[in-house]
Amino acid sequence: MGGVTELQAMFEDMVTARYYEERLQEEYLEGKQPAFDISAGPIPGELHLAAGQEAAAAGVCRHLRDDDTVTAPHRPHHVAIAKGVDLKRMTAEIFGRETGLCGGKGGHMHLFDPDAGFACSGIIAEGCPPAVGAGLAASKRNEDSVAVAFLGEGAISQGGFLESLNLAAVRELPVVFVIEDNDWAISMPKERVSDVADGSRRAEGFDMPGTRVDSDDAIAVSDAAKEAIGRARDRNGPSLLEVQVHRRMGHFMGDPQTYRPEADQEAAADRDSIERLAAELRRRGVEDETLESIREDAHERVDEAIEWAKDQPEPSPEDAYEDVFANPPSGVTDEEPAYDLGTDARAGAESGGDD
Amino acid sequence: MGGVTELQAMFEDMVTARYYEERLQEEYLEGKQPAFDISAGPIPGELHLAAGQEAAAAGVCRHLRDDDTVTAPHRPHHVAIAKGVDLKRMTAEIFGRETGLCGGKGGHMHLFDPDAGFACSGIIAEGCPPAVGAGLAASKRNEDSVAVAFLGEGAISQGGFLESLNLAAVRELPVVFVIEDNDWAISMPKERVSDVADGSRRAEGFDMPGTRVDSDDAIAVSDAAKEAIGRARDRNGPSLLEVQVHRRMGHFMGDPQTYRPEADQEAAADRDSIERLAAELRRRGVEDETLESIREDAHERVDEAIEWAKDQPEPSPEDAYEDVFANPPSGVTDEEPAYDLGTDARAGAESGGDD
Amino acid sequence: MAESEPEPEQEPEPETEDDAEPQVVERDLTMSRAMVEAIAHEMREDEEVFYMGEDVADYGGIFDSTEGLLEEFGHDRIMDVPISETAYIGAAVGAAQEGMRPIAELMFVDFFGVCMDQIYNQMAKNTYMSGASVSVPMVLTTAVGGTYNDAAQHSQTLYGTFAHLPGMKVVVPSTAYDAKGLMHNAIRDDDPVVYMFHKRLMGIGWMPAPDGPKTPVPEEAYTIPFGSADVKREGEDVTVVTLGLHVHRALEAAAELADDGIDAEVIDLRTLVPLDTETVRESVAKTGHLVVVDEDYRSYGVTGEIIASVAEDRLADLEGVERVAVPDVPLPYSRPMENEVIPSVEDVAAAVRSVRSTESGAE
Amino acid sequence: MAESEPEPEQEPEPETEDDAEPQVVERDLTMSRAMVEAIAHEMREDEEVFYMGEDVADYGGIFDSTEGLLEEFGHDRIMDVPISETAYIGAAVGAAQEGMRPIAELMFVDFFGVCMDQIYNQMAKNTYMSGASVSVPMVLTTAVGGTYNDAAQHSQTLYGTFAHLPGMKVVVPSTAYDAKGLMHNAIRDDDPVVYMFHKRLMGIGWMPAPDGPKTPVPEEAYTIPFGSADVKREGEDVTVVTLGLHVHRALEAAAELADDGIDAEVIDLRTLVPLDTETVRESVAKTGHLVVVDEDYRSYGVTGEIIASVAEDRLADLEGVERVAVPDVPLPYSRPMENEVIPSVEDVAAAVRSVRSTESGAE
Ligand SMILES: Cc1ncc(C[n+]2csc(CCOP(=O)(O)OP(=O)(O)O)c2C)c(N)n1
Ligand SMILES: Cc1ncc(C[n+]2csc(CCOP(=O)(O)OP(=O)(O)O)c2C)c(N)n1
Ligand SMILES: [Mg+2]
Ligand SMILES: [Mg+2]
Repeated sequence: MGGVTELQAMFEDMVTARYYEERLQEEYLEGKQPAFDISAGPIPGELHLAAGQEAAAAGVCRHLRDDDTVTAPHRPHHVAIAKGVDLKRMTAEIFGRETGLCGGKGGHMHLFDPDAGFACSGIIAEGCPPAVGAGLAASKRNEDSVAVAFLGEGAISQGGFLESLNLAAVRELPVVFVIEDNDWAISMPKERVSDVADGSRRAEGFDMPGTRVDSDDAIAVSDAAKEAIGRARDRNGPSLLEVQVHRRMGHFMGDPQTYRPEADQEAAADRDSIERLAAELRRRGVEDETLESIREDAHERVDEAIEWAKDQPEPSPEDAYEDVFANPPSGVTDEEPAYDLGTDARAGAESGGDD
Repeated sequence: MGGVTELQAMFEDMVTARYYEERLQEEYLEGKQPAFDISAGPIPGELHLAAGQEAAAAGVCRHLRDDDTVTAPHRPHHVAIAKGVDLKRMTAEIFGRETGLCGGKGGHMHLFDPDAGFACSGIIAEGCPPAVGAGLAASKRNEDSVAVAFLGEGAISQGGFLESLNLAAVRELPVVFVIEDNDWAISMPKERVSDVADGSRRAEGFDMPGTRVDSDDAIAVSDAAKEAIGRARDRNGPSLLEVQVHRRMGHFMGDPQTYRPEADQEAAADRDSIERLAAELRRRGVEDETLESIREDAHERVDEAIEWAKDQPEPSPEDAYEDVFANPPSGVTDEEPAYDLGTDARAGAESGGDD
Repeated sequence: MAESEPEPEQEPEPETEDDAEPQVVERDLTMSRAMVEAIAHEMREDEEVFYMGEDVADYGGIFDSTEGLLEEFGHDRIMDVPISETAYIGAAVGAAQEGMRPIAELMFVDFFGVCMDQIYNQMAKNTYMSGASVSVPMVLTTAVGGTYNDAAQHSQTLYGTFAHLPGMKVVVPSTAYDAKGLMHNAIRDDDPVVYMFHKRLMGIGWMPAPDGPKTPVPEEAYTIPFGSADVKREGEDVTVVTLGLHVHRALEAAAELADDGIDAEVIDLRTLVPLDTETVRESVAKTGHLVVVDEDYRSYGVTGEIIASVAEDRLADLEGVERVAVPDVPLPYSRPMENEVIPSVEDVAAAVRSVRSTESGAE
Repeated sequence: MAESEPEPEQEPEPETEDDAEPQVVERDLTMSRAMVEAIAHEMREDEEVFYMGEDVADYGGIFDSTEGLLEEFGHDRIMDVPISETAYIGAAVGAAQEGMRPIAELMFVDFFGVCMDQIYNQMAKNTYMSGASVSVPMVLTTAVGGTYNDAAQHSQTLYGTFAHLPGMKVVVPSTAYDAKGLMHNAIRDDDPVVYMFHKRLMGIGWMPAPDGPKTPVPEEAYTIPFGSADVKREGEDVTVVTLGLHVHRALEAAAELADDGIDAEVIDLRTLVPLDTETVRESVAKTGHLVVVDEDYRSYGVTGEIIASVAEDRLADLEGVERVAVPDVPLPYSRPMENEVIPSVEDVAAAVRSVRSTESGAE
C-alpha cells in the first residue's frame, strides 16, 4: 500500500474521471432533447461512461510510466485519465474537433495518445494482442517497460483475449491483463455468459498468476497491480488481475436499463470507490479541505478542457481523405528502378522455375 | 475398461486405420515419382496421415453412437474409421471421385458423412464450435446424443477452441473436447508454442473437468473417454480430454522433417499403441490367429475400398457448378407476392419511420 | 377490396395466384417490427427455429431486432450468448447441420473479423464441400451502416465483403414490407442467408429513420424471392441502382431531379447474392445511363460489380456510368467528415446530373 | 556494361538516375529466393525488423518464405509462434506501433477469418483512426492460390477481399524481380502492407512453378513503387489485365494468340492497393478491348473493379469487355473440377478471342 501522497494522487485521478464524465454526460445529452437522438448534439455516436469503475484505472495506472503502454476497451476515459492522456486533446477528440487527439477521426472509442502510451478501441478484447505486441517490443529491445490491457468481464470469453494469455505466457512477456468486472456486459449478467464467477481463474489454464480484488477498493487494486506490474517489469512474465467495480450508469448513454434489477442499480450506487478512498484518506489524517481542493482543482481542469475543446474548430470535410496512410500510397519510392533484365525474363519465356 | 470383445473392436479400428493409411500413402506417392510433385498422381493436394494416433480415435469413438456427432481436424482418417464412416465412399472422396462422400468436392480434409455423424475441416480448431452446436441441438431437443470435437495439441491456443470451452461450459452442453497430443504442430514442438505441457489444464480456467491420458494406451483412453462421454450423455456437462499419441510420419506427406530430432522419430516409432493393445489382448488370452484374422479382414476391407474407389468415375468439370446452395438461389419461392401497398409506400414518400 | 387479414397463426399462402385484384395493405410497420413479426411467425410454426446473439433476450436486440420475442418465447429460444462470436456462430452452423434452423446475430457487421472463419469457411462452404450431403439452414442477422458518428469500427456496411465470398445469400432490405418477406424466405431457406439490416432504417426510437422504410405490411406470412430487384421508382432518363439506406436517399434525389425534368429510375437490389442483373440491364437498355450508389467502400465492391455486369453484356447500351460510394477511407468519427464520405442525397443527384451531361470517356 | 555487383551489405541506391545504360542483370532467382533475399537484407540493415509466423523458423516457411533465415538470424528474430493468428498478428500491430517493423506471416490467406479483426480493424485502421498520430509499419505476408487440389479452405487468393477494405496496401508479385523490389518497399514503408505470394510461383521443390517467375534479380536492394502496373507484354489488339499466377497464364495465352495474329497486351497490376488505373486506361485507349483475368471469385472483386474503373472514365474507348475468374463457387477438390474453375490459358485465350469477335451488348 502506498503512502498518503500516492493515495491522494489516485483520489485525484478518480475524482477527475468522475467529474469529467458527469460533464461529458451533460454535453452529450444536451443536443439530444427533447427526444434522445444518438446522432444529434455536440457529441454524437455512442458514449460509454465508466462512473463507478475509477478505482481499477487509478489503482493500476499508478504504477505505470509514460513509456508503458496501455490499451483500453470501449469504456476508456477513466483509464486514459489515469494514464495521463492529454485531457484537452482527448476532449476535443470526443467533440470531434480538428485539434483532438485524432483530428476528429477517432472519437471516444478510438483515442490514441502515443506520448502517454495509450490507445483504446471498440471491439471486444481487441486491445489484448497489441498490448502483447508492446510487451514483445519491450522484451526484444531489452527495455523494462510493460504493457497493460484492460478489458471487461464480458470479454473474458473472447478468443483474442484467451489467445493473448497464451502468447504472453509462452514468451514470458511483460504484460498485465486487467479485467474490470462490473457484473454486466450490456444487458447480460455475467453468470449468463461465463462459466467462472471469478474471471482471474482464466489464468489457471495458461499457467499464469491470476488474482482478483473483490471490492471497489483502489488501495487493494493498487497493491495487487503493484505486484503484477512489478513482476512484469522484473521480467518474470505476465499476469492476470480482475477487479470488481460497479457500473453506475447504463451501458451507453441512452441505455434504458430495463433489464437491470433496481436493487442492482442501487447497490452499484452505494458502492462508491471514491467515497471509500476519501474515507481512508480522512482516516489517515488528510483534511477535508485538502480533499475538497483536490476535487476543485480537478473540476477546474475538466471544465477548462471542455471549454477549450468546444472552442476548437471542426475538421473540414476534406480532412476525411487524409491519413489513410502515413507514407504516400506508392511507399518509400515512386520511381521504377532501371535494370535491364533482358526481354525474355519479363515476357515470362524463361524456363524452369524451381530450385 | 471394457471386455475383450470391446478391446478387439478397438484393435480392429486401429489396424484398419493403420493399414488404410499405409495404402493411401502408397497411392499418394505413386504418381509423385521421380520428384515429389504435390499436384501429381491419383491423390493430389495435402495428405495428413495419423499413423501412431489410432488409440485416441478408437478409444473415444468406442463409446459413440451413430447419432452422436464428431468433428475432426485436418488429420481425420483414424477418427472417421473409428466413427464408422463409409470406407468406400471416403476413399472415393480422397481419390476425388464422383461417388465420394462429397462427390469429389471435399477431399481428405473435408469429409462429411452425416449418416455416421462425422465431419472434418482444415482450419485449426474450426470443428469445435460446430460440435458445440451439435451439443446445443441435442440439448434443445432433449436427446441424449453427444458431440465430440477432436483437435491437436497445437490447436489449444486457438480462439475457436477456447471460446468453445466457455460456451459449452456455461450452457452445460453434452460436448467432449479431445486433444490428440502428438508433441508437434508441423515443425513446432509444443513447448515452443504452449504455456502448459498438459493441454487438459486449459479446462481449469473454464471450470470444466480435464483429464490427460499420458501414454499411447487405447484402453486408458477408452476408460477416460467413457467417463467423459458418459458425463455428457447424462447431462452433466462438457469435459476436456487430452491423449498422448505419436506422429510416426511427417506432418503431411512430403514433409522432410529436417526439424525433427532423430531420437524423437525413433521414440515415436517405438511407442506403437497397436502393438501395445495387441500385447494386452494376448495377455488376456486372445490367440495370435484371432488378431491375425482381424488384421487380415481389415486389410481386405481396405484393399477392397481402395480398389472400388479407383474404379469410380471422376466428376465431370461441370459438376463444379453444383451444390453451392441446397435450395435454388431464390430461396423457397421465385414468385413475387401480390399486394397493393399503395404507390407512396413503395416510392418512399411515407413520413415518420419511428416507433 | 379486403382488409388485411390478421391470421398470423396459420399460414395462408398469400399470393393471389389468380387474376384477382391484389389485396390492399393498410397497416404500417417500422422495419424492425416487420422483421420481428416474421421471426415470431416462423418460431411459432417451427420448434427448430431459435435466435441467438448478444443482448437479444432481455434487451431485445441493441437495434430492436428481437424486440418483444423474449416474452413470448423465453430464454431457451431467444438466447443471450457469451461475447464469443466464433463459438456461437459456429455453434449455429453445427445446430443447423443437425437440422435445426438457428438465427444468429452478429451485433454489428463490423465485428465480422472475430468470427469470419466460421462464417465463410464453415457456414458458407459446408454445403459445397460436402457435395450437398449436408446443408446449413441458418440466418446470420447483422446491423450495418453509418450516419450516426460511431466511427470506423461501428459504421460500415461491408456489403461487398460478404457478397464476394460464395456460399451465402446476402439480403439487404430497405423497407418494412421487404424486410418481412425476405426474412420469411431467409428462415425457410435451407441455405445460409446473411440478413443485413441498416440501423438507420429500423425505426429505433433513438435513431430516427428517414421517410420510407415504414410501409404497409401484410399481417400474414409472405415470401419475397431472393434475386429479384425492386424498381422503387420508374423513370426514363437514368438508372440509379442502390440498396439499403441509399434507396431512400436515391428516391429523395429522384424527387429533386424530377423538379429539373430528370426522370430517374431507382432500383433497389434487395439481395446482392443472388444478384438480379436482368432488371438492371433492362433498365439501362431503356435509360442508357447508370449510376450505382453504395454505402460500402468504393473499390472492389458493389459499384464495380454492377457496372461490370452491365458492361460485359450490354456495353452498347451504356452512354455513361458513375459511382457514388464511400471513398476508400475508414469511416471518420466527426460529423463534417462522416457526412463527406457517406453518399448524400446531393451526391446522388450530382452524379445523376453528371452522368447525363457528359459522356464518360469524352475527356 | 557492368556486371551485377554483389554488394548486399551496403545500400547503394541502384537506380541509375542519369542517362547511363541500365545495368544488365544476369543472376536468376526463384521468387522465394528473391523475397527472402529482400527480407534478409532489411533484417541486416535494421534491428527492428523481425519475422513471425507458424513454422517460419526451423521449417523455413511451408512455402519457403523464410528459407534459410533462421540460420542467420536465430529464433529471436525468426519467431515461431503459437497457432493463434489473432494474438500474434495483433502483437505485430502492437510492436509496429512501438516503432518496430514486424513481418507477420499468415500461412494461407484462407485462414484470414480467424484473425481478420486484428488485420482490418487495427492494422489497417489505426493510422486513420488516430489521425496519423500512430503508424503501423508492418508487412503481413501470406500464401495464396490454388492449382494443386487443396480444396476450398486452402486454395483461394482472396485478392478482392483484402483490396476492398481501406488502410492496407496490397501487393501481389508475379516474378522474382518484382517480388524482391516490392518486398523492400513493403518493409521500408511505414504503412501496413499485405504481401500475397502465390504458392505456385515460389519455386518450391514439391510444387513446380511455371515458366516465368524465375527471373534475373539484382543482388543489391532496390524498391519497386506500389501502384505501378507493369506491362509484361506489349500488344495492340486487346488489353489483358491480371496479376499473380495468371500473369504467366496470360503470357502463355498471348503467345498462342500471336500465332493467330492477335496481339495481346498483358498488364501485371503488381499491386491492388494502390491501383494503377492509368496504365490500364491508356492501354484500353489503344486496344479498345479489355479482358480481366483473376484467380479470385468473379463477383464483387478485382474483375468488376478494373472494368468499372475503365468504364467510368473511358467508356467511349471500350469496344468489348470480358472477365475470366473463379465462377463464384468454393474451390472444389478434385482435378477436373478445380481445373474447370481456375482460369486456364485456354480460358484466357478464349476470352480474348470472344471479346475481339463480338461487341458486347450486341446480342
Ligand atoms: C467482438 C465484439 N462483440 C460485441 C461487441 C458489442 N459490445 C460492445 S461493449 C459490449 C459489452 C462488453 O461487456 P464488458 O466486457 O463486461 O465491458 P463493459 O461494457 O461492462 O465495460 C458488447 C457486447 C463488440 N464491441 N465487439
Ligand atoms: C487457423 C489455422 N492456422 C494454421 C493452420 C495450418 N496448420 C495446419 S495443421 C497445423 C499444425 C497443427 O498442429 P496440431 O494441432 O498439433 O495437429 P497435428 O497436425 O499435430 O495433428 C497448422 C499450423 C491452419 N490449418 N489453420
Ligand atoms: Mg462488464
Ligand atoms: Mg500436434
